[in-house]
Amino acid sequence: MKALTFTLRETPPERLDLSPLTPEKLASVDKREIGKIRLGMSKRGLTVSDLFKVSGSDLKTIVFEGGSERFDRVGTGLVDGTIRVVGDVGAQAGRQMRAGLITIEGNAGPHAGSCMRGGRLEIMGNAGDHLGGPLAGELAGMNGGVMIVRGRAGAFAGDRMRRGVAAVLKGCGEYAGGRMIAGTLVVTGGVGRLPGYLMRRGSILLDRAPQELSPSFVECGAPDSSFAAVMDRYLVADGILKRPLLGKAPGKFGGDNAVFGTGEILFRR
Amino acid sequence: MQRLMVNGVAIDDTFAEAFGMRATAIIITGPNRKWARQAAISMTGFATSVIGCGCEAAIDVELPASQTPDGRPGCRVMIFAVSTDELQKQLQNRLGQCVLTSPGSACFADLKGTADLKLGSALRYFGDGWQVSKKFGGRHYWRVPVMDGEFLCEATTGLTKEAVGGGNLLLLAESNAQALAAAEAAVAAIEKVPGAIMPFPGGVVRSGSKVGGKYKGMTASTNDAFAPTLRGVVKSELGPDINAALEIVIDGQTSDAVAAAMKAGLGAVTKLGPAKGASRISAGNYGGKLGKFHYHLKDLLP
Amino acid sequence: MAVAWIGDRDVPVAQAAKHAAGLLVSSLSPVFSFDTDVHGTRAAIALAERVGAAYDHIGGEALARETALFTDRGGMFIAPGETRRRADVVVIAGSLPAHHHEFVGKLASTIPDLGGGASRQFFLIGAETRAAYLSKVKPTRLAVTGSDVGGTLAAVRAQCAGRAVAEPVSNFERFAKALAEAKFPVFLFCGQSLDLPGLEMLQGLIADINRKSRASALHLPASESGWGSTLASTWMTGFPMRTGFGRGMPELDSWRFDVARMLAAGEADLHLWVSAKTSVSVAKGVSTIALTKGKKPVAGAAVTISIGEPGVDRDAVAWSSRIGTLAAVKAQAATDLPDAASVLRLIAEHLPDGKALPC
Amino acid sequence: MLTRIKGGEIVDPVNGRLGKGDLWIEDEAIVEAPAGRRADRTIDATGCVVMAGAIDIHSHIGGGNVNTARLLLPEHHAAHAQRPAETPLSNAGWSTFQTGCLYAKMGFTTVVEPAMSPGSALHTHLELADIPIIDKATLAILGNDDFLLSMIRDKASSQMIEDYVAWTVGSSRALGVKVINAGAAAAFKENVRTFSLDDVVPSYGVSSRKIVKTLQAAVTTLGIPHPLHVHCNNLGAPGAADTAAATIAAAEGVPLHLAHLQFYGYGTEGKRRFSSEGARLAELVNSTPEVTIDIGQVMFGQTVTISSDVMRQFTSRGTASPKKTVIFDGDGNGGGIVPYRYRDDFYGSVQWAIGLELFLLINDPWRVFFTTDHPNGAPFTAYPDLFALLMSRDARNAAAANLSQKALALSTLGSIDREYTFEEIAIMTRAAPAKLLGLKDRGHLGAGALADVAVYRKGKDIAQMFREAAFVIKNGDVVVEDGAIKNYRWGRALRLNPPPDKAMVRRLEAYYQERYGLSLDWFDFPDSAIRRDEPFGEVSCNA
Repeated sequence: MKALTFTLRETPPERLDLSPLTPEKLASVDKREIGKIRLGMSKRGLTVSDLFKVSGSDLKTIVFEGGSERFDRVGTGLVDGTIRVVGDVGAQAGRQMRAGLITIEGNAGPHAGSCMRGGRLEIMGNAGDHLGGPLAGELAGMNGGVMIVRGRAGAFAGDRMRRGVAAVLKGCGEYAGGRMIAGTLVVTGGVGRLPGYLMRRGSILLDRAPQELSPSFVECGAPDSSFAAVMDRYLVADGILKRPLLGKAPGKFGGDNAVFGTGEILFRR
Repeated sequence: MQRLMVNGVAIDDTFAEAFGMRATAIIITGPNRKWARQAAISMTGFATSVIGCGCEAAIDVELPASQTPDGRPGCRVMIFAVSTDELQKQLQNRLGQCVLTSPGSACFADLKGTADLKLGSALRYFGDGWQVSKKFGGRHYWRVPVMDGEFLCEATTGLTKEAVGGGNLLLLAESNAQALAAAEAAVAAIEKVPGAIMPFPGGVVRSGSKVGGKYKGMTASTNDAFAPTLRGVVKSELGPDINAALEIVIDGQTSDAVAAAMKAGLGAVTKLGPAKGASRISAGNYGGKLGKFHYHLKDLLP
Repeated sequence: MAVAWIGDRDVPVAQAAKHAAGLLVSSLSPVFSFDTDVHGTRAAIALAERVGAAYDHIGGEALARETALFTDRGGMFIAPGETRRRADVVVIAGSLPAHHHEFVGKLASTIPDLGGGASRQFFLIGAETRAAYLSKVKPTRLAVTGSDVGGTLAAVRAQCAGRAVAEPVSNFERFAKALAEAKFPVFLFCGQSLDLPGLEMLQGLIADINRKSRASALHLPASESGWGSTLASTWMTGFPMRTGFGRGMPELDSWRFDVARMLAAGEADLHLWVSAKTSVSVAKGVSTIALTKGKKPVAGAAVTISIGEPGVDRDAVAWSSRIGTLAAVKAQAATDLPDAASVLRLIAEHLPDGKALPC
Repeated sequence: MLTRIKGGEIVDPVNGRLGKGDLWIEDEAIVEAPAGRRADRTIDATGCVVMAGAIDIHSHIGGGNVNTARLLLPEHHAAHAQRPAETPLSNAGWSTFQTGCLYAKMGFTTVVEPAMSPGSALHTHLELADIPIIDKATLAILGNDDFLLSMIRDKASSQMIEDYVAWTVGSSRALGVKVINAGAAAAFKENVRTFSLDDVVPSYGVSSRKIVKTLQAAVTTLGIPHPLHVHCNNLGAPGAADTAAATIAAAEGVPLHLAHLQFYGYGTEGKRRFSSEGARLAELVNSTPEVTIDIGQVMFGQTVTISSDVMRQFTSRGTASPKKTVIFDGDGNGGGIVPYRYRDDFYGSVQWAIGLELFLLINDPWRVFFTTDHPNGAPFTAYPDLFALLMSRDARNAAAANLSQKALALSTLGSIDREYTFEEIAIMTRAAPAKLLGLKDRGHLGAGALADVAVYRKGKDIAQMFREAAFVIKNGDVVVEDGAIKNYRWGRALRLNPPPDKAMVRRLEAYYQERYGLSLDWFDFPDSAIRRDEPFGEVSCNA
């Protein structure tokens, strides 16, 4: 069976909510009805057939040929199968996904991987602010799974993260790992100001020493670390990084001492 | 009793009788081979027999740096006990007293089993609130701060109920020196078998036992039928040319591992031949009534 | 005097309203931004529902941060009256916009009369703070070398909890002593100079203090009209500002319905602007309906209707930081300029179903 | 317009009318069957029960703290299912607009917001004015405010205290007076963490009991129809039954209303030192005729607790679920918002059982009122299920079977057979609330009464019957038909309007100028600030 493919006709004139186009949501939709699903989020309310040419029928493999920064909520709540976007996406890609694989070949907007619980989200380009972060009112962000941004991420990467591994390969903005509850945020290429601000637990792993740290983080020595060795091997083996990240004896800042001081920023010395 | 002859070594037509056990395996690594081994040896010390030690344990194989999870030299250690609870207790105590304490050590699970035994999950409280839980790549670790950095320990390891304890070989020789040479040859061969350990000192036991004894409370007492100094006064298993007998006891992750180990031992001892080593090989059993696993020597010959 | 225009042409208000209604109906993605009183807000939100619009406060960034403190964390807050009567230690976290200086100045010239505090000490958190309006009370500055207000707040909180910091807070001993002796310390804050992490850090510090003694925070909003609109929006739709009705039901999304972003990204085709205080700059390719106080049409706007300023031209209901709640405000110099709510209702009457707004 | 509601089973205990018959309405009022006239409109009520519109005496539907709760929990509104728009803003989850629609669908036509801080009366009334269809009313909170505590401390005359209470009720447009954990909010500001009936507020030397008695006397003397509405001390604490018992005893022959008594029904027996004192409190209420109570029934699920009992809310912030709270030290009371999820575990089961014990063991339906203390025990949308529990022993037993049996063993609920009749339901939710609040124009179906009528289609499923009324009529308008809103209209806020004493106004003006640097005008507002036609309806005080 050929992948269920949505080929974008032209740049969408409004923001789209693509959350209905996941394997499990489409499983209960009659194939002839797919074209009638409303995606547009303004009054215009464009439908699938207004926007896409649909081909293929393998629900477990969904492909968007062509993307846009107006593609919001791609792969929301995915529990199985794969979704690939050949292009950019907007906000909340992979939000609350539980399993499966989402690949974004272009850039992603804010809140990519918001509250994801499992599976793998891979963004080949850049991601916006609040990578993995919760929406208004929610108390925990990324809660499991693996998220990889091969480009840059904006501010608040890993906001309120609770579990899982998020990796940003070309650096990110301020407050990386802010309000972290637990989990692991990997950043190569540098972080902006005040990483780990208000983090309760969790690990921020860096390929270099952070620049602007909150004074509530304190230096904590650099003994040999088996953890660093195991993590380095995992990151390479899982195809997240090409080279080991931390090395044999990474440096450590402990914090945020404004909270409990049980989080850490580890970095290659 | 009929005997087969292999390279001049008489093989009794008998069998080793063994029992089902609970077992687990972990990998202990250290900053170098010496300290990886030291932690493993300490952990498996005083673990010769469940009768007096609560468990039976030993290094299974040594692992080069390239084969361990953290890229440092390590040892695969196996530990056997008669119940899950006892196994957990022994694992926890030994890990806490011998591995946590050993410089630069780390500890990883190395068995996928039907149930989990706590490793780091039991020791984490040593961290007094500063311990760190990490989950990635499908595995869960605890990191406990210690004086030389952190003790990294996987949260749990697997338990197998398919393990077998009590595989054995009895090596009978004309002299003590020949018996010992045969035993060493057997141990060297069996050490190479994955999934099988020999819990006694150096892999060898000289105080083979029988069930019960004349004194109240003794669950086991000396195996008088194989004791050369009693040859004249008890119903002995020993012929006139035998002056020393040594036993190799084998615990295996599976029944196949026990058989493979015994086969390797038999091969090494028969290859050594009666002039340098054992002139006869037997095995211990209880008439087949107690243990579910029977390893007939004749089936395991090289 | 002309008060309504279609393009540059002055027309009767009803005609302008009818034209505006037509534009709203044909718009596929209308956005509203406003800076008005509670009744203007109510009418604007009711109209937004009818035409499927998204709405935001004008310059709503600081307001969004203050809102996020409430949606994401909550906290401990105190009324301004209680602050005046009880606060024996006043801590200003970050800087405060000028419209709060008078109130804080009053705090500086009075002492507590409830709770047993005998005097009032002032502290400033953040090295950048220059509080000329407090010069009389000689505030003590709490700062950390090389850190901004966010870093300083973190260090203050860590030190208060007895935990280590990389760089100590200046005058901390004095602050610790003041806190230990205080009956009721109050921290004044505003979303204009603190970002969300800073606002959360401050609330964390207050929560820590309240384990053993009392303290609270006085919210001095970046925009009083913005906070009033937030309250009205919340009771009307269940959500604060930056809510949209594009799909019929209200949806809150502080990123998606950031109206300035929507205009910049070309997501809106119509902009309804409501403010008697400031004038709109018309975005390219967006038809603009300007409800603003002026004698001339707004350049580039499709429709301009002149409205009275709440509390100046017209009686109004507005949030007041003086009392920490909504207040009825009498017009200072009443004029016959219509208020925003009346004009919005007039526009609604020209929508196809012709029904009156529920507000 | 003349309307005939035809062939329904009329339940009107006030007028002794029980049984099949017609009800006639002309314009806004109920009328005697007019001889020789034909109805302009006939509503077929065959197979239906016809009652007066229901009145909720204690439901937190609007005002500062309620709105703060909305603000704190946007993720809960977002979880509301998408619904097509029917009436303006009625699909906005937990909004003022939806509140009015949901109440109306259940046949409720008057609801009292019981905790209005007088200082934020304008905000409260603005919210209430945006609650469509139903009539509303508020109770003004007193008892933690410096002005009153100072007067009590300084032994001010009872006349002066009455003038102050009258001014507060009048300027805040309230229908009555509530006191919440009297003195505790003031004490909490001085770092006191627990507060009981005979504890004393620091700086004032005034006990909680003294505050309650002072306000009770003032309310009675002023002829405010609704007795002082008391939220007792120690809410939610194991052993609080003793506090409630002491407060009941403190009524001393003068009317007193105790709010959400369930939250005080906790004993200290059993391994967990948490048990039901429901039977004991019910007995006390039965033997104290001057006391009325409402329940504050707990139903299971997610809710948010909203209370001006700031000390109690501060104490319970550790149990918040989700873990976020707002604690507000206001002028006078302030309040606290603590989200909470009632689980069907041991504690939740005990609470559930206590509420039902109180409902079923208090004999006189004229003195026990139907509330969940919305949203504190459960949202008011749980009412239909609660009606089913009261009217059907089988429904109770079925529900109890899923709960903690250990918990239920510590209550008497299992041994109670009582089932409420329609007549008792009509008393508890219509006739008695109207009497309690002094609303002579409603709560019954006699000629001259306001045409607030609820028509329910009888069926086996009691909850369904009360969830979606067949018809609801408000002021003569059909507002609900088959559970759907048919007609949008604006109710009023019912208020008392005692004339302000001039000396008291001068005294207050001086007080606000001196202590707050503000004129008294800041704390008052003209009716026109509400921007509705006739936002208020006046209710008279007792002579």
